[in-house]
Amino acid sequence: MSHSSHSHSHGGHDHGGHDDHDVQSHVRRYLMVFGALIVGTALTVGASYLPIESVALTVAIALFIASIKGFLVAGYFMHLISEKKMIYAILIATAFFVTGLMYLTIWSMQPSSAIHL
Amino acid sequence: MEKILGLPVLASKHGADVDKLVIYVHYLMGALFVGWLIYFLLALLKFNQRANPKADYVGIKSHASSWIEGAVVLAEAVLLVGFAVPLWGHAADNFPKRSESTVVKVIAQQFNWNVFYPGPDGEFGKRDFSLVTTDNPWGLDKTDPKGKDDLAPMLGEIHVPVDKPVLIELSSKDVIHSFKIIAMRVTQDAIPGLMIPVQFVPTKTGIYQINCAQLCGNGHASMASGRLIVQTQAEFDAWLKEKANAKPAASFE
Amino acid sequence: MSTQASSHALPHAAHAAGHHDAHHEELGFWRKYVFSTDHKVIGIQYGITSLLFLLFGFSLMMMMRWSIARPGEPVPLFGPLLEKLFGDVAAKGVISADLYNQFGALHGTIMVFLGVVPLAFAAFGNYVVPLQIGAIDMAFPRINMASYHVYFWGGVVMLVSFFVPGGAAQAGWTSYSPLSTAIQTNGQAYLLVGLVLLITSSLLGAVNFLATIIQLRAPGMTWMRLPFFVWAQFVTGFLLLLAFPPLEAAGIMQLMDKLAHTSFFLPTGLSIGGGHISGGGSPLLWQHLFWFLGHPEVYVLILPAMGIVCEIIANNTRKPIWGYKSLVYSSMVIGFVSFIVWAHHMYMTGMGTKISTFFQTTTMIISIPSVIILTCMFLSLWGGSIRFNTPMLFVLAFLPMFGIGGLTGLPLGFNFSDLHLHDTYYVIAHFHYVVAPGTIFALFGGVYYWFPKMTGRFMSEFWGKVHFVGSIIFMNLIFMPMFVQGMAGMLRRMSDGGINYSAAKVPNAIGGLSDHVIYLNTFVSFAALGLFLAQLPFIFNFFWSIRNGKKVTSDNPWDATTLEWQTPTPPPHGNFTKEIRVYRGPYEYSVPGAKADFTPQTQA
Amino acid sequence: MEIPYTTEPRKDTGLFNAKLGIWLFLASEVMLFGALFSSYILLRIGAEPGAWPHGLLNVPLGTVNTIVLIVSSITVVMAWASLKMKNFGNFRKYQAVTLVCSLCFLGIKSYEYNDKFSHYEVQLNDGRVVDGHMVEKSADGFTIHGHYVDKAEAAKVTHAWQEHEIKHEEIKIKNSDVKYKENYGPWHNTYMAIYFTLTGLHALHVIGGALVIAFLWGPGASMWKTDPERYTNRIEVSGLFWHFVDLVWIFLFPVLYLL
Ligand code: HEA
Ligand code: HEA
Ligand code: CUA
Ligand SMILES: [Cu+2]
Repeated sequence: MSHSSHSHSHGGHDHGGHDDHDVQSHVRRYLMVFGALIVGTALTVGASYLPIESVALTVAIALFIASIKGFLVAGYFMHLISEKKMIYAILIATAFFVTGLMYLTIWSMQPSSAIHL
Repeated sequence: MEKILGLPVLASKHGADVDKLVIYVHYLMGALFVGWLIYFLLALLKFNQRANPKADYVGIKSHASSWIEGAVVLAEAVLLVGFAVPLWGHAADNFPKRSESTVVKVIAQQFNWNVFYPGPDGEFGKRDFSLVTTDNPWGLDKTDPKGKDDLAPMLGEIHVPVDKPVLIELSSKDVIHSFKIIAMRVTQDAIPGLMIPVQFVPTKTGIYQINCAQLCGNGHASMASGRLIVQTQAEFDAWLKEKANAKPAASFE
Repeated sequence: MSTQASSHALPHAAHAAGHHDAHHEELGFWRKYVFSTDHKVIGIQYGITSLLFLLFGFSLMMMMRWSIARPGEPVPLFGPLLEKLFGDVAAKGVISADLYNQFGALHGTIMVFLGVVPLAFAAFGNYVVPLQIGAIDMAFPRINMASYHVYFWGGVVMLVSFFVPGGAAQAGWTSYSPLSTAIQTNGQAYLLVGLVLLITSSLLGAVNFLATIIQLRAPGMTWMRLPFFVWAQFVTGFLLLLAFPPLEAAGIMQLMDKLAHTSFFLPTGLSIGGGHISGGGSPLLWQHLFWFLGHPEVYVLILPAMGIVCEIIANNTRKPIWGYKSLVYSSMVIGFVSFIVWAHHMYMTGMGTKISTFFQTTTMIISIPSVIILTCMFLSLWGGSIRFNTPMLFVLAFLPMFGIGGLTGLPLGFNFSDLHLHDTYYVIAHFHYVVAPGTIFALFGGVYYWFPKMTGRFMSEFWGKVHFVGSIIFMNLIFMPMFVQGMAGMLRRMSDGGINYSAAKVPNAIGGLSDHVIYLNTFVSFAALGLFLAQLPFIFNFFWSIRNGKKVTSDNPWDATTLEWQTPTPPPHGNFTKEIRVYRGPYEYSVPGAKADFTPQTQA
Repeated sequence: MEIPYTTEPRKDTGLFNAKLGIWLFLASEVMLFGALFSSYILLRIGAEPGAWPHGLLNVPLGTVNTIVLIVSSITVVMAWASLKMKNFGNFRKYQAVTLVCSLCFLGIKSYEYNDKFSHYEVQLNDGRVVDGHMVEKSADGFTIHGHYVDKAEAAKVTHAWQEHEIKHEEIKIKNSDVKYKENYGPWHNTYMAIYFTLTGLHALHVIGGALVIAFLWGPGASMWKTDPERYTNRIEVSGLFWHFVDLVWIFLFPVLYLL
């Protein structure tokens, strides 16, 4: 969002890179995202009352909707959609490590020949 | 090389492989160490300020170092794929048949080892935590028929016959301990909540020290009374018979 | 870019010349030395505090070494003091197993979290990094101050824990559950609270360093012109930023276990200490979370040291570092891979083949960039014109010492040989070779090297060399015999040095430790005493030289190329008095055709 | 002497310092909550069949709280957008809503905590187990609004929705009949443990975020007059933190309440 290059051309105070028009069009987008988040919440709760027997499926549905909501918040409210390369690099590295942590721990705690008492 | 490294007495079958790997890795280490040390001393001699008052901007041009690094990679790969992985796979996943081995259950506690034998049927009686009382510290289910012939738990003495696989089911009652018999080249953490199998084949009779290798409290250093007693089959059978006649576990108070 | 330069460097030039003195008087003692936001003052605060913690950690170890060599005998000289301080656990001045375990847990924790990390990362990082990148301060000076204060209180909490009823933590620096929860003392809770504070401090520090390095590089200071020390700190910053939080989470969970009686790390059916426990937790979960931090942590201990080594080697061989790019890339690879090797500390927890194969393989992979780094350092010597001053001596000694430590990591990295070596003194020797004659030597080198910049005076070369000779001899006499002991099967964390497992005590059992192995305990303890004495010249030299050392005759006394030597000595608040612009790489020594044998980065 | 890039972005990175700083910090937060989520998953996988409770939490309240946080998130961006449009008055209003939302969230959360502390599991001497809320206490006994637990039935419950089929009644219990009784604090089981730890840590983040926002809304707002750009940046940075807190809740809610 904050393209410093064009902000400089505007000169004056607005270094962040938004003229009013820009921001107004974003506001519309924020409101849409807000609506989507509310709908998403309703869906999550609704889905949890569905009599689905499979635990895996329930978990998958819940996490799927949560991920979409998370993506909306991060993408639009936190402006990740149009962030700088440096931030992406940091977050990609973090994503790599957090997956490593989750996946490898869970994998290595699966009993091999050991028996859980 | 064993001598130089000071490897201790060995008395188990797979232990020879452990020693072999230790030795091979140390060859690799030795080669690297000696090689680089010679280079290092040479460099210091040749390029000190007095001997070489003007430094060379470029330095070494040869790519020998890349070859050395490549060789290290190769050597590590060989040790890994050729030794460590398959040997571990054999020890940690290929367990001997229960019927063909001496099955013992060892439950560690601060600061000793409790040893259980399953009796003639080779099966341990059930245990259930909800049954634990002061009279029944192990929560033995006295209604379980498999438990009827179990030997009464013993403290700190494991008897096994020589040259026959030993299968130890290892667990702990309180904190983490580690079951280590140096001469058998056996180390396995005893973890509460888990029952972990350990195997080895003793090759020499004798009395062996059992070590606790994991810090387990203020008695860790003195958790040293455990003994593994490797006997001939005949001696072992006699011992087992005597114990079995004495008192089965189900009546243990 | 030039507009950016003038926006910070120039106004300051005027500032430094004009208002400087008046400015300082206004600040007063508290603002100047305690609540300072100047990165250099904070660096020195970190430096002094962490050196004192190192000394304290070492003193704990001296007590422990007595107990190992002479179990059950009262500590000479200090016995009565111990009894007074700790009461029953030191009855008659004898170190009991309880006290030994307290000292052991705190030796590890203090050395790692309160000694080396704050010294290597925070102290040198704070002092040197902004100078080396040509910045006037850190990106967030007030956060910088906060991180020192949080660190300080974290340290205080740890020290206080010795005096709570039940004593300090006794479950090793690794705090394995259920032992850590089972031991009836609040010391463990103090340790965890202290850890959470230290982690918070490191996180603040890491954010600050990373932002500084990314944002505040002077014009022309491109990534590939950064001194390797800055790179090392950069990677270290990431390790701290991303590896520490899981330990913080684990620490909070263990605190819950301890204080709210949850069972995160306690399995069902546990019998410890009476009390009802809901169970359902897993002791291995703690180990995973601990070592997820623990392994990256060891690179946190070594990378800044490697950075220092490169700076000093380049300066004292008078030639560029060989393979700068490989160094940079290797340290990045180390950074990445160090997050996925942690379970090599857990081979003996009942790991199946697949999982242990994965972790062995990554462990071997990570040894390669270390080999490359060391190779680059060794090759840098070739063709040099080596000056053997004190910093260089320590740094040269670092190379083979780290080499020994690193090489002995290999048999530990293969699970099947680790089977024999796990939890023995071999492991102790392995990692002390990397952290003590390795990291600590590099840090000593750094102290001698940057001391003139900090104070305007050199430390004494003579006493520096005495310090060096004593240190290298005794370090090896301490840690080399430990390999022998470990190979023979002597276990770590034994308050009595393993006599209960000695052949003398149990003559009929096979596998007892021989007299020879037990005797080495005494030998090592004497060597430790020697090492202690060898530090006295250093402490003396350090304080004496602040006022009485030989004065520097220029701002660049070592004829160095990097930016920290382009400042006044010592650098004022705001660092640079002239516009800083970088034109070349960090190690342009003996450039063909140049007049001097060094070409500073600022030279066009 | 001033540190550069506190307001204007650096050219090659396109960032001002604080923005980079907050993202780095959030990266570490991801690792923190990531570790806790991993622990959640592990404890859950490791739980014996039937030992992981379902339907213990109040879903409507949780839903309300989710919506409260989402509302606060939109007001935070709107507040920042207002500043961008130089409308300080709107900023104040939006951010006031944010602060009210945070209080509302914390209020509901503490009500829920309190509810768990009065929720008991009582084992009777005759082997039966009663589960429900303590509604009344007297000298020799107490009344629980709840039900008798059928262990076999309970083990079949694998989803939160199944729990709602159970009928609740008032059960009077004499103290002398009680073998063991425990409320649903963190000590009760690993589910409650991770629930309290995760939501507690999250609540601390809410408090921290709210304090910062309140500071910038109140005393800190004077900067709008002296250095409006820097002030706007601060609002953006505090907003990023707030969104992250919201984001964590978006995952916590289904994971703890609905599964
Ligand atoms: C700075 C700290 C540091 C560093 C850098 C390392 C580096 C390595 N470590 Fe170490 N390690 C620790 C600190 C460190 N370690 C600590 C503190 C523990 C114990 C924790 C505890 O249990 O309390 C430990 C424990 C430990 C274990 C667990 C042992 C056990 O508990 O059973 C293992 C196993 O894989 C291991 C492996 C390695 C490996 C493969 C490396 C590799 O990265 C090393 C790579 C380096 C080389 C291969 C050197 C190459 C050198 C040359 C090529 C030239 C040589 C030239 C001359 C000598 C002249 N380490
Ligand atoms: C960075 C980490 C670090 C460092 C530097 C050291 C340094 C030393 N360590 Fe430590 N050690 C650990 C980390 C470290 N250790 C850990 C993690 C453990 C495992 C704990 C556990 O089991 O849980 C351990 C365990 C351990 C043991 C095993 C104990 C046991 O298992 O029971 C031993 C035994 O001898 C030992 C000895 C020493 C010695 C002699 C030094 C010496 O090298 C000390 C050298 C110190 C100095 C040289 C100090 C220099 C400072 C000054 C001189 C101050 C100057 C001050 C001013 C100028 C103001 N250590
Ligand atoms: Cu049991 Cu150590
Ligand atoms: Cu490691």
